[in-house]
Amino acid sequence: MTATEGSPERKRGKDKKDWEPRIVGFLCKWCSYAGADLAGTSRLQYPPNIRIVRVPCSGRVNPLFVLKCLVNGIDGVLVSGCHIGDCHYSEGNFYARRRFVILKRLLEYLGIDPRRFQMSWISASEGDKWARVVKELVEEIKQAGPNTEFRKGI
Amino acid sequence: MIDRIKKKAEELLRTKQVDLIIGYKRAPDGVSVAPVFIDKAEETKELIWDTYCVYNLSNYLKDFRGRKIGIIAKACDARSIIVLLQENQLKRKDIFIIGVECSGIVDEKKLLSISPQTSELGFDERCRSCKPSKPPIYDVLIVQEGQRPQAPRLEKDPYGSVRKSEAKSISEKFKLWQEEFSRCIRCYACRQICPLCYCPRCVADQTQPSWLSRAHSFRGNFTWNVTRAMHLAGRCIDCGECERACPVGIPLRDINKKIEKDVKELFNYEAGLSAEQKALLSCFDKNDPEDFIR
Amino acid sequence: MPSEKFFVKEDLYNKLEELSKEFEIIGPRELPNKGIFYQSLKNTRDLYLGEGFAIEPIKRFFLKPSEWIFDERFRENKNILEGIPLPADKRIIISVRPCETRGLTLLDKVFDSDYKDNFYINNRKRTIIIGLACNKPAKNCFCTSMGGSPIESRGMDVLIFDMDRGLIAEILTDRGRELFASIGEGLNEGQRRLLKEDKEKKKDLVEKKLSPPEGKELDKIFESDYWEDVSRPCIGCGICTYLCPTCHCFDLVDERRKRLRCYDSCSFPDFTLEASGVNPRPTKKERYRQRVFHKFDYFKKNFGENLCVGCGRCIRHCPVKIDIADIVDKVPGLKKE
Amino acid sequence: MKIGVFVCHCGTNIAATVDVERVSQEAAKEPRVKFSTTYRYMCSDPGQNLIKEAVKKHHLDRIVIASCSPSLHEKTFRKCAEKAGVNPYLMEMANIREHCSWVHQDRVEATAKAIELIRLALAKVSRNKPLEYLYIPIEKKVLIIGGGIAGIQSAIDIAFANYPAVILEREPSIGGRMARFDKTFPTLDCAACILTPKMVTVSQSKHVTMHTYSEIEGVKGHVGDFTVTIRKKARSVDINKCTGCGACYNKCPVRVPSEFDMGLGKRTAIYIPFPQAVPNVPVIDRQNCLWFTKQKCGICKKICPFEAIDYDMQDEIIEEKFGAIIVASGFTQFNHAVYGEYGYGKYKDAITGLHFERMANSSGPTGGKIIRPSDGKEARDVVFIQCVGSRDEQKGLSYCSRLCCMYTAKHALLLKEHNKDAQAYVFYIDIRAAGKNYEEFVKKVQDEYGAVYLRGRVSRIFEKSGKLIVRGADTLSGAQIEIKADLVVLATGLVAQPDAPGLARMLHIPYDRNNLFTEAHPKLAPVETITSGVFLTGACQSPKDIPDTVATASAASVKALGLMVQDRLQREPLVAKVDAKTCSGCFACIQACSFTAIEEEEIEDKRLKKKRLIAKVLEGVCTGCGNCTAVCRMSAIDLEGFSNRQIMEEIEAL
Repeated sequence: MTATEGSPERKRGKDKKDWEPRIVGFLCKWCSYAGADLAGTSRLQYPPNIRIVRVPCSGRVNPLFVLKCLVNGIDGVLVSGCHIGDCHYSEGNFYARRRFVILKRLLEYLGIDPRRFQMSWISASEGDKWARVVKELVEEIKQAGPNTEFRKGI
Repeated sequence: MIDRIKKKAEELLRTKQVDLIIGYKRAPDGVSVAPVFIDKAEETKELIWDTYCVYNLSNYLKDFRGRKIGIIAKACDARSIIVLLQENQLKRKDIFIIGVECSGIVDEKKLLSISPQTSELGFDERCRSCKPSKPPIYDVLIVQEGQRPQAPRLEKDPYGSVRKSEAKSISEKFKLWQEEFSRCIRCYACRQICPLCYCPRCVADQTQPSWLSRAHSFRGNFTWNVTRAMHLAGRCIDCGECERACPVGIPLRDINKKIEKDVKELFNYEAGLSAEQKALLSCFDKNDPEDFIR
Repeated sequence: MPSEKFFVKEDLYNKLEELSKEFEIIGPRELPNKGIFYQSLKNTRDLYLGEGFAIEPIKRFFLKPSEWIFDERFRENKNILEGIPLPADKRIIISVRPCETRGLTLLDKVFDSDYKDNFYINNRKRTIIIGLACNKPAKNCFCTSMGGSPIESRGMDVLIFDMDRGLIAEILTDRGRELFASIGEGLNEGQRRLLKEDKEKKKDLVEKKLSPPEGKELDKIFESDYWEDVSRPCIGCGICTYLCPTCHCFDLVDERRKRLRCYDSCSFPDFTLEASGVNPRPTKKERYRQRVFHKFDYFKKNFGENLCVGCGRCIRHCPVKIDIADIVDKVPGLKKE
Repeated sequence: MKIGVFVCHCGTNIAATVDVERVSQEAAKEPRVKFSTTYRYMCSDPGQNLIKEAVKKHHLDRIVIASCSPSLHEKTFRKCAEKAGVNPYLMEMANIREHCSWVHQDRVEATAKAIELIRLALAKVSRNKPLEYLYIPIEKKVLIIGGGIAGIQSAIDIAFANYPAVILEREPSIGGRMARFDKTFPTLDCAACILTPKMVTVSQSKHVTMHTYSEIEGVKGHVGDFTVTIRKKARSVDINKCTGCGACYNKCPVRVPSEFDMGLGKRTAIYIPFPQAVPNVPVIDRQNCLWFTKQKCGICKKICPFEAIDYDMQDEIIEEKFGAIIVASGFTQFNHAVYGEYGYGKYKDAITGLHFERMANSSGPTGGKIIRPSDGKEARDVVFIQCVGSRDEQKGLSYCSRLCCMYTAKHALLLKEHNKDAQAYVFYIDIRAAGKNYEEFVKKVQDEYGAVYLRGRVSRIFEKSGKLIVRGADTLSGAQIEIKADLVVLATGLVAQPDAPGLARMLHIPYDRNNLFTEAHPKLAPVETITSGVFLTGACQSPKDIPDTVATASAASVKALGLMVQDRLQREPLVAKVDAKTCSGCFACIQACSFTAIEEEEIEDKRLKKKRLIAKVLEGVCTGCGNCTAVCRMSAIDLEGFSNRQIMEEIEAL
């Protein structure tokens, strides 16, 4: 189990063999976070690779958050919000959608595997979709392999 | 042309329509050009205009907020003035734009042979995808007289090189940019030369939180370059100053162009054409693409 | 004391190839359309031996653009600071311009005098520097006005002269002698004469001149509007300082529970921003003046030399053509020869 | 900084999969953690007491609770923190139940993940700032949008509590759909008999103001302080002078189909929609009035003894302030033109339920006779078709309109009451009669009134020798059925008003794909919306019968009154904040704010020694969505509670 020393490198598999992807999800608290809650209430099982950062709205997610995760060596980043039209704040996900299509394309242009940054719309009633998305994401990131390039050098 | 520019500048200062003229003068090396700031009518003699006038002088407008400024602007420079107006960084009444008809400027780096492998001298790459020779905004327009100098040959597809790069494999792209960014020395010249990087405190300099690593590593350099590009999304007007300023030759325009292309294709949005249009990322369309979303 | 050796380029490449087993070989390499950059050379034939100047000086290998200086760990409810181990691998930097090593000798005064900077000193110790005399100084070079020259050898272990028919290496230190023991041969009379002539010729190659202010001349115009005028075009980037072989200001930042030392520049507004929000150098005027004064006044008062080697990089690469030599030359009220 | 970590077993919900003791031990080794423990039910009273005592004993200044989802107990633990003397916003939760113990089975993995989730919460809480609640004043007046039974009931309830209510109704009279009904199921009260007294109560209440023939133009502001722009359409009759004598419409020469009577009857150009209209003041239909179309006539003006007629009257725009808004904008009927097979529009004798209501009404256009619109003869065999539009995802609506079963049964009964010889046939899919005495009512209609119920869909209707031939299947007997009907009545479903999305956008309330307004929580906040101070009642939210509508109206009134009785309003301080030094005044945030919660502010920039414009957040209006923070390139605007530092710290801790 975990060592507790402060280094951020802790718990990362030394070998590729026992490497497990680390994924971060930025979830809006109204829909996607509640959807993940529902997955729990429904006892749907999914791999433990994802860590959730709770945000009020997908519109809150600054592209720099995503970037920070990636350069910190996080293997995959997911931004998830309400379906279009369901936004608690009526329009937040529209803004998120626009800003992240640009980021996604830019990252791909710069050679970042597109699987590493993804978006989804998951409603509060889609616990099953949440579990499925996490499963798929973990599979895809496993195929993409560990995100090690940014760990080289300082 | 230069006589009329001088005359106009002289008149503006003499009649106190402006407090200061921002223009071009010859640099001490006798070949290249340097920015000049003139507040006395008689000093307008110093002004020059030729194909070495590479600078986007609108970058200096932020230094003189609240004063009446006359500025010499090429088409690309004028577009950045439009974005500055759009973003409330300028008051239209405070600036007098001496628009100049431009038929391309030189590629200063090649010309001054900083890179010894000098290829044929010529126009800056950016001028080959710039159609308008007249600024989209001006108070007075100084046009070329007599025979027009030869303009650069326009690219058929302004995004041709972007398309070519897009077609590369992920690992090729990664390797390419890893090499490019590895040279970045984080001097922030790309930011400082950019007329649209006017933030009082750039996120790169903020420490609470520390948005990006200060380390001169791929990690830090990648973050900086992506941040810079993202913050110019829908705003960059491709004056190319960042790439010109970059001492280590990172093809920054290529990144800017990539976003420009996406923004145009996805949202039919072009920066710097109207001061009234909303900021790209501060608005949306119900039908924005979402095929990338699960 | 110094001895000379003659060899051809091919010999040098082969020698470097052999040395690369023991040393990391660093040298300038030309990247098409980008410029010349010092790199760790996998293939020694990539070594650039031409007339051009590398964009970044070798400063970066001694005072690194950024390096961890200690690590903070948390164990059993306690914060523990751990030093970062110093690298021990040996390096050769070759084809270094005289101005760059001159720069190192100035940096030595800062980092290896009263104050001992272990990181810098360790880097100095583990590095052998092989210089290359300038055949064609650039337009902006003014090293001769700053106490250097195209054949200046201070700070080097070996200085190579590129003659038409081959290379002549002037061996300056024991480390250099050891390194070049098995390459080339001693000079004959003709070669010796040629070298002497070449040295004479090269001394006069630099055209740009600057007479730096003497004594307290600069102090008198500290408050002058001149600084405001000359700093107006400055955009506040870090090119001049980062590319300068002598600028050595750094910042300390904490990242990921480690402390990082990285370049900083007096041209950045944040450089002197105090925690209280006060900034004693609020505008470009104060910041640019600081640059000039540090180089031509304060450093001279402290260490007896100008903090400038006249390499011309800051002029060459300034995006808005600010020419420090021109500015210093035209300081109002200076007596001119 | 002294952080306390409290790990909840949640009985076995967490403890069965996560080794809570180990989690607590590991948490204790984290930086800044001074105390860590576990308990069976942290949310219980003893659990909360444990937290309070630990805070006191170990001088804790920040708290991390590792338990269930914050959606469930964030409020509980914030209050607990507050009682323990810790600022409620210095508490963070790690969701180790829904996001961990319930979704993983491997004990080792789940325990490891729980530790990391706590580490994340620790990272965040270390960057939390103590926040103080916001308080905003309240305008003591309620706006009710819609003057149907929902709006009327709300107004009565609010007036009863002595608070002013304003009804906004776009028709010339209040009353809404209910005023058109004949009788109401299952009690068969006459709709007018029970509605009219309520309308009169409203009109006579000193606390209720009515803006009839008026539309809403815009809403600004926020709970406690809404500014609403209202367009009072030109009625052409001075409401203060008119006494409702009726002289004008009795003499008006124009006859046009009456909207109120579904076109079955006629009205004049100056008219009141129905005799019991409130206010009892006519309106001129300018589209059809001869004065307005041909500049002729003018009889009404000449004849009016009170000089109340004003042809030059203009629309009037007024602005009023409200502390709360009740949305009671109602519904409209499903447009069943998509069902070509039912022949509506093609055959005059295929009508909707609402037509039937008007016919059945003794004061209606037919005087209470159920006739065939084609020839005016009394209808004998009447076929009722249910679920027209409802429960048909392909052509109509995905949902059940809920009341069609009941009103069709009522129609079948009324048919028999109006004509002893009549026979009702009802085609249905299922009979949904869930309600007090509903099932009994349907049974009665079948047993005592002889209505024939046929389970199946109608495949085709066509005309043959003056009758409508209805073909369908009775799926219970498996027989093909063909009925020669005099009249076909379609039980059309209920749908949102066509302009509902526009209203929703004005009010910043969400609406679903059927354009029905969305409540804050379908179970626990059914009349609230996510925009505080805006409440829902009636069929604008989902199809509702009269009892449900009245119930939600009273519920919404109570919610509104709950605001009215407070001196000031407490709000969560999770709002955006601007750092003046960093703001460039580009106002990307203002453009991106859906709530107009940011405005420009002039400040004196000490550094530049100049005045300049920067952004300023209106705390009362800000909903805390944080969109502004992500469009701000210089990160000058930040969101309390989800600040950049908090989120970046979480990222760094991963």
